[in-house]
Amino acid sequence: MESLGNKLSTLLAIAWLLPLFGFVVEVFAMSWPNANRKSKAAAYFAIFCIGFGFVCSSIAFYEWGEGTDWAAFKAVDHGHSEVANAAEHGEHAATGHDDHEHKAATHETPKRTVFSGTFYNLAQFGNLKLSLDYYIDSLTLAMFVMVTLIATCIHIFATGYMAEELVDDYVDHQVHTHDGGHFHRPGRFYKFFSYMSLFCFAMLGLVLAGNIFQVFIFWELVGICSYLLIGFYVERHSASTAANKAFIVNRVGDFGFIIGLMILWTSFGTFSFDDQHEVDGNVNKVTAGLFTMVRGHDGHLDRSSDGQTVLLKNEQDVNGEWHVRKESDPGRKTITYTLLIVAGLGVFGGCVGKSAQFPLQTWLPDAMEGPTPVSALVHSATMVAAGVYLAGRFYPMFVPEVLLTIAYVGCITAFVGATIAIVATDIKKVLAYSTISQLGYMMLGLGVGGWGAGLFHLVTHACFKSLMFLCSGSVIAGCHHEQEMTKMGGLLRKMPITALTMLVGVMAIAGLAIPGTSIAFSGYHSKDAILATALAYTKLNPIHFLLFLVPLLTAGITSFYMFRLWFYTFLGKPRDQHLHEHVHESPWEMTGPLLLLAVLAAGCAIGGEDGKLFKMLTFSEPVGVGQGVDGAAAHTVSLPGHAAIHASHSTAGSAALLAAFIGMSISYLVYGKGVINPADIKRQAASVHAFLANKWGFDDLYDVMFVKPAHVVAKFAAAIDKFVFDEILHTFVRMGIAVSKWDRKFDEGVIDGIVNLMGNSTYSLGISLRNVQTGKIRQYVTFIAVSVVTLFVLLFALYPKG
Amino acid sequence: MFTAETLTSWIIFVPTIFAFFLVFFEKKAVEAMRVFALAGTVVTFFLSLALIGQFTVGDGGMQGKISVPWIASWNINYQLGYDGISLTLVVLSAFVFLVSMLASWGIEKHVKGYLILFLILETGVMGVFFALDFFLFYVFWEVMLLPMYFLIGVWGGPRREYAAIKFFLYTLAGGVLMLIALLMYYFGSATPEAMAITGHSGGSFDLLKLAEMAQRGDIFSPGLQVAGFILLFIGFAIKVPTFPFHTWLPDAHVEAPTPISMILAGVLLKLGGYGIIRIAFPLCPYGAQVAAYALVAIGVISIIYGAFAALAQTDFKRMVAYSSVSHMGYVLLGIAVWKISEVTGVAEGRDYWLMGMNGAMFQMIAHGVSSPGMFFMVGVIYDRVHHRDLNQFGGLSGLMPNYSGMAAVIFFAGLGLPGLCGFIGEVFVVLSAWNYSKTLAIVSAGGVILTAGYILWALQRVYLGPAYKGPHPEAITPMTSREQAIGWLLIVPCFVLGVYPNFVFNYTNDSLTKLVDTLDSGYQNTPKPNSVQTTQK
Amino acid sequence: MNEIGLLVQRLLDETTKTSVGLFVPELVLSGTIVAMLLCRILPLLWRVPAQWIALLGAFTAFAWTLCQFDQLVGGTLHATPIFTGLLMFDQFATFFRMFLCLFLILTITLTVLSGIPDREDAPDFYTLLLGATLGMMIMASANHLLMVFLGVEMASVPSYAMVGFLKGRKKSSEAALKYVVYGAGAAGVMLYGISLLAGLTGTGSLPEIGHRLSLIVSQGAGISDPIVRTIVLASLMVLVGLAFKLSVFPFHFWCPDVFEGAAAEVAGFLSVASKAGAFALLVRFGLAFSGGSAAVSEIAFALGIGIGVLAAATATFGNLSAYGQTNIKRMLAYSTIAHAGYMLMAVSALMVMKFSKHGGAESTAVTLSCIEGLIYYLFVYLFMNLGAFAIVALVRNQIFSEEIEDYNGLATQCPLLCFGMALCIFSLIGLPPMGGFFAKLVIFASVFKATSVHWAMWFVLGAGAINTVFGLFYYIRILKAMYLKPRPDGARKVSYDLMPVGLFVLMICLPTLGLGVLPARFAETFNNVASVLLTGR
Amino acid sequence: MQPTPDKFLFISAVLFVCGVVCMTTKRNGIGILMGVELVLNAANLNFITFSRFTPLGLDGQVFSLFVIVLAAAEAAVALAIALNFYNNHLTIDVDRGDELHG
Repeated sequence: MESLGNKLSTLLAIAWLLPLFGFVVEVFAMSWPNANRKSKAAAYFAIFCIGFGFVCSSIAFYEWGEGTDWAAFKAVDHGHSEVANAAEHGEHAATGHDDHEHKAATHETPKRTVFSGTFYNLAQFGNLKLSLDYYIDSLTLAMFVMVTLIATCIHIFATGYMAEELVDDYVDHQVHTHDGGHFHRPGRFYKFFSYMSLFCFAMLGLVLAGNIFQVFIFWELVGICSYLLIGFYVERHSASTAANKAFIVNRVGDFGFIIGLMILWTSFGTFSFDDQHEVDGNVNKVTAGLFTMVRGHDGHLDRSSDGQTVLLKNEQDVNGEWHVRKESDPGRKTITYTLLIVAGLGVFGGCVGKSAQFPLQTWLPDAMEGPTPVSALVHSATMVAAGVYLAGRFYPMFVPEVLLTIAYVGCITAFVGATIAIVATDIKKVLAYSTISQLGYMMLGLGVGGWGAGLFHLVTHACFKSLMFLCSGSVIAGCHHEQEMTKMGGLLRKMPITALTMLVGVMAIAGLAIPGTSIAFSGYHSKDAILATALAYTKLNPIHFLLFLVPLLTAGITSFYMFRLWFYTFLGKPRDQHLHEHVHESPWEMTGPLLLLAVLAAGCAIGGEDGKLFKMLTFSEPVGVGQGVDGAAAHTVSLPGHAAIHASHSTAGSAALLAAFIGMSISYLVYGKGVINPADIKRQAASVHAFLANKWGFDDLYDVMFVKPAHVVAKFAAAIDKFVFDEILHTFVRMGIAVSKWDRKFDEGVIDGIVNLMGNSTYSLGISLRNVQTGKIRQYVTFIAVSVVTLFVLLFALYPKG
Repeated sequence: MFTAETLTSWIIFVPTIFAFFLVFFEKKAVEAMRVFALAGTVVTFFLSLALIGQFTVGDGGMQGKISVPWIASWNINYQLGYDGISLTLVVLSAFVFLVSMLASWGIEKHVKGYLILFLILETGVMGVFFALDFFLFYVFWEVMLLPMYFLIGVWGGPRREYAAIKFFLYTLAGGVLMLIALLMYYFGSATPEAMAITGHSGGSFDLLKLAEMAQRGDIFSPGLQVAGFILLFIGFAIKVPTFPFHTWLPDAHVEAPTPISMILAGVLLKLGGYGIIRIAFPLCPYGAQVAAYALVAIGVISIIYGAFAALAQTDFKRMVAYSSVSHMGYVLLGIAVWKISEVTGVAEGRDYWLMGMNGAMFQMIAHGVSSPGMFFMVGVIYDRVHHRDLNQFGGLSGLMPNYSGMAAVIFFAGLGLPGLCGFIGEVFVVLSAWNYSKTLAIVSAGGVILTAGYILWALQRVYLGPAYKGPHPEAITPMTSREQAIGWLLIVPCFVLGVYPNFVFNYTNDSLTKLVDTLDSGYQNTPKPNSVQTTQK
Repeated sequence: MNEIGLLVQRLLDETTKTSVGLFVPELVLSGTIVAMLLCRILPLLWRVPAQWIALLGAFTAFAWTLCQFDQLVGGTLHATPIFTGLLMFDQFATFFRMFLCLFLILTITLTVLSGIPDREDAPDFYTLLLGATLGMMIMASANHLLMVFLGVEMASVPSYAMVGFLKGRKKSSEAALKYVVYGAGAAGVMLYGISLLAGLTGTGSLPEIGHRLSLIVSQGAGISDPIVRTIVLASLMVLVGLAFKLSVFPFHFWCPDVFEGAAAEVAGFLSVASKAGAFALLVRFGLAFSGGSAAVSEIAFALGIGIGVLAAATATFGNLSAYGQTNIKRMLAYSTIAHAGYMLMAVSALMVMKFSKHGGAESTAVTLSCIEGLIYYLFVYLFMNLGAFAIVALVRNQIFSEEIEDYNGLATQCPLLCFGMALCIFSLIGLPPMGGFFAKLVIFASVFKATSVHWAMWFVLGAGAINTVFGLFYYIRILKAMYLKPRPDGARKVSYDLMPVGLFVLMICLPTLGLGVLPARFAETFNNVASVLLTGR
Repeated sequence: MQPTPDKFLFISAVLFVCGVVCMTTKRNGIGILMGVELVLNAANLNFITFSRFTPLGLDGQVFSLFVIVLAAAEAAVALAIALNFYNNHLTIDVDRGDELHG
């Protein structure tokens, strides 16, 4: 039992580090002078790494279940069990890799379900400690299994998709050299898989992270992997630009993240989620983690009488309960409520960047420049969901005001993304906007208090969106890298497996279900959970009614554009006959993963909120979420508890289903049946279309608002150096010339030697001093007499008096 | 023979000994001379490693102290010693010199003179790091100036004269200010109270004793401390360099030959930071505390200003040079986040300050690895195509894949990517800043966006894209094995430091903890001018 | 009659038993002069080269002074006035005599190597050279106003002739004429001042002036008293004569013209030797005011401040005027003006500290360090300035030019000469570890100490510091020309014999380094000299 | 009439000023040297005066003797230099010596 934590951490660490190992091996193999570019060894090795990671994760999951007697699935009242869990956070300790663990004196039962500990210390300054930790709960495990599984599928898919790189001379048809030909380069199969491995490592590290700083570390690493993978076709200017954009926009979000980190670090003195255990001699020292300090055991926020200050619980009594220290205690810690909001918003800022939320969503569509498996893995299933994951992980630190912001940001994102997806014609762009929109959903779910709902949607979305991306990849590969849907059509017969699996994905994201039964696609369950929470939320806070209506509308739109995509691509007549003739179904290594993912997309959420997945996730729900928050007392928004959400289920579910069916029907009428010509609509609403096709003008706006000014400021800064600091002296030289009227030619060599302001002014002075040296001996002699008299007079004028 | 006490002197003078023997080499024996000089740097490097072996971790004080009277009438001693702060920088310097020596194979002009000056420069640098006597420190400080002038001026680029003189002038001006401060402290320590500490009459140049006096607080008046700090700070800030004393740097960097740029960036800039930590702060705690806000602001301005300036450059090397200004801004920021309680004068959030100090130290080390790397990478391509116009590159990743990969890693280290060395320093410093000033902390955090901007943009223009656009495309050949070796030598520490920062903190933390506590008590012990007034009333 | 007889007897005793014995070095030089003139007359001795005779004489004189100095330090000999108090035989004087003899040897060696006087003129030239040295030695030991004038004239008159020694040159004759006219004018003014001073005090003996003055001034005579005014005026006029020799602003006008016109060897001799003598004299004259009443001290104090201001002006003027020069001798002339300024600062600090109202044990220590600094500076200056002029002379023999631009790229052809020049220039700039730095440090330190007495000394110190930077600009131009510029095509080849010439250059230039690295022994000796002069111990 | 020192001193001062003015205004080299002689003799007059009226005594007269000797020596050298100048410039107008300046 005591070693369970170690066992889990070891297993997950293996799963986490294997891809890194893979990366290193592949990089060296790639740099080897005689590397065989036609070998698929790299792919197999990468698959082995991540596949083995999946095995480890699964074993870990199983061990965890066994170790906790499968409590997650048995639990009925989440809120209640959570209290018990939280109490046990304190007991587990594993410092470093040693197997040393500490028996808690009191609680032997119920069994522990959350395990945290430290891999190793990065640095320690006085009482401040920064380390690489792990934090393992059901969410971590679920994410691990999900990420490794999907990544394995995508790796396998990619061996087929990237096979064209298995050549010594790859012709990139999208890049033209200046002599008009196509660009030739060696294939980069190795490179692709090494980057993918690196990404898996970073992503798993992010999930495993036991403190927010560590999250930030891997946050950046996934960012750079994303950069590398988006810019995989480095020759394409659009690709490298998109990669830069992705990274820099993410950095804007990270700017907020860092501010959040600074506040947390300064106010709390720790980054750790969980309490930290330290063995100092025989004394077992426990320091409170972030969550404990803010929420304590019951999820309650302690605020000072005027409500301006949040009191932090960092004193542990003999029972292991955490309390606020007394006012006289020098160790008492507080943080102003405003600062806590700012910290929350800052961290959320990071999530906005990473998860492509409004207003930083613009990078994600551009990121589709990367190879399709990348889009599937990085830009739909895992990395972009990391923002949501973090928001979920960091949930206890968010006060209702922050949650409200999250909800609105998610709401706007969901709507904006969906609307743009309507007019997009590039198959991957549609999916990209759909991803943005769905991520908005998740954020919304978290924001309105549906912790489980948001993360539920994260997992289901990962399954069906990666499926759809892979399908689109299959289509693209089949169509010889044609991505415009306007040139496709009627592919159903040519690529049946792709088409059908895609249909599963489309139905899943649209959230279809058979009314009245429990048979439903995964998307239905998760979306229903979000909408139910939103409904419950608007019931409590009627002023925020948009938070329910907009997502509902968006659900309809989602259904519409997803079916549009499917109809456009797979039904109807081929629009480009030449293309159509060359289309072929993809090989087994591509279709295999499709089938597997299709099963997951359809069924991963079986049972909905009573299903195993949801239970598993909500098992880790932060303390107090289940009860909801009554905001009236604190003059803030209220959050619905489980009971309230449950009450809204049937209403929200039916509404969502209705919206989905409406969307699907319209789509069928317009694109499937062709009752209405979409071109007509486009003409009718030309301005709206232009607006949407222009992505709401965000790119142009940012260009004007930030990019151009930044360059102007940069030029300005450079110009200051060139024209102020250095040029001051040249001005002085010119002045010196004018003043001294020295008509002698200035010696170039001399001017060179005199480089700064002082130099130049003194120089001109020196030059004019030469005037004094006239060379006339009579004047010199006169100077003797004059000087004596002058000195005499001066000496007396300044003679020290007294 | 090699005890901790003598090792310091060996490390200082081994390069000079090698330089001396170089004089007797045949002028034609270029290769032999290079190998011999390389051997000199290698020996120095291993000696510095041996010094690590002698170091007692956990002792924050000076170790391996040696003191031999030099000019007795002035109480000047040949006094050396090292603690964690100097040790790490010495190892870094020895390493950078070694790598730069390897990178010096391309120097064809007057090889003998170059190598001799190069080794003398190393002596000067090591001397500065070990010197515990202010006078000795100053001597070594200026000794570095002479070889550097020639190294830039003789072996530099087209505008080398201008750059060399600018460098000389700035540094000398800083040196003169330092000299005045040196005299102020020498005579300031000639009081009877100070005699209890020095144990002799007359002033003292002993840095440790001067720091002890400053800690006592009643020997150096607040006025002296403020004036002294300003003089010392400007002297060191020129070397760091911080805004607005930085304009010598882009010129010097751009015109210097590649190995010298590497040394400039990797070692010489660190001397400024080291001077602030070793001298400016300990000798004038009061002055430092009074000026803290200005220092932090200057640090932040340097970060932002350097990043903006880098963004606008079209010369590859100049861009890297400005990135140094930006990166070194973090150093100043980290050192200066000394917040005090207005009431008691006690440091508030001392641990955050300690963290800032450590972060600054780490940033120096990290920058000492990454920045030479960047300059080296610029040098590699410059050696081939003989231009540095960012807009005339492109497509190098296809033409020189290994080189591009290495360059990418080094530049990412500069960008502050986790897992690489640049990250730890920057983030630690920034995290420590909030405790001092919220506004400035936020501004400094903004640096991350700009840094990403200029580095990625440069990478895109140089390495990415379909084809090389500039002149001499035929000259683009893969890296030679020597260049690859240098590349690896620089990349490996980037990773090691990035993953295991305790490599540095193990050594610096104790010393910095001691320093922070010393400064803290020094400030508290110094009678404040306004409090004096109130007691008089 | 008997009384007179006794008096004569005592006089003879004193002269023969004491004075002549201590005056041997001067007598040796006189004898050498006679010997050289005899060589001219006697056809038999025509074959004997004059330079060897001169060298022999100089060596003998040097050895003798060295022995005297050693005995003085060792306590076998004691300081005593000689020739009825006309001259002073003490450590201070003996040191300067030794210094001058050493310098004489080096100058003669230089002229032998560069061959400036041809065989025909050699005896004349060395006669003048030895004569001038004799005058300077008398200046150094002068203890009476008569000797002051005599020494100055004896040093000057041969110098006039030496400047005009290049007979066929227009510039040379012009320079000589200017020198003689200016010198004669200055000497006239000085003599007039001496006459007034001697008349008013009723004595010519320097040590008595202070007492006599206080007798006149102490009777409540204030500033408006005509006698006080006359005394100040007279002192000023005496100082004018010295200022002329020191080329202090505004009495420096002769200096650049004369140096440019004269041969480099002569210029080198004038720049060092006559300055050394004049400074010795200035110190003696300044100390003549001591022992008087407070009012006299006040006058001396004011003079000290005045000298300080003049020193600052001189240093600034010299450095700034050097900027635009193209002739290296002329530039070095301005450089000597600037250095006179630095050294004058030491005298100023000496006067200020010596005659301040708040004197004490500490101020004595400072006055010691003033004189120590002055002597040290002169000692270093001997080597660095002679080195620079010697190299100018040696290079002139090869390229027949003294224009800086003709030095372009010289380093490639004669590395040793350029290395020597670089050492001298670094020392002249005052960079550690060169001797020039330590000398400057000692002087600045004493000026710094004097700032506590009068605020004007801050100004002097500031001027000193900033001039160190100013000086860099033009010195570096020489280095730049030699090292950084390419040797133009078709420029004259430079070749020289390594053995005598190279050795000589190293012999002059390496001490500039040695004096910076190991100053302790010298500093102690000089301190000892100073303490005997000031305290009699 | 009892001679008083101030009259002598006055005459000497006049001589001195004349000498200085002569030095500064004469273009002829020989003329300048004559000015120098005036200055030196003004000083001599002072010495003699002080020797007569103050405790300086005989010292003053010795002073003047030395000065006369030195003046002669100086004049000899100066004349030689003037001659040299004439040889090179074919004039002894000191204003023609204008090669060295700046």
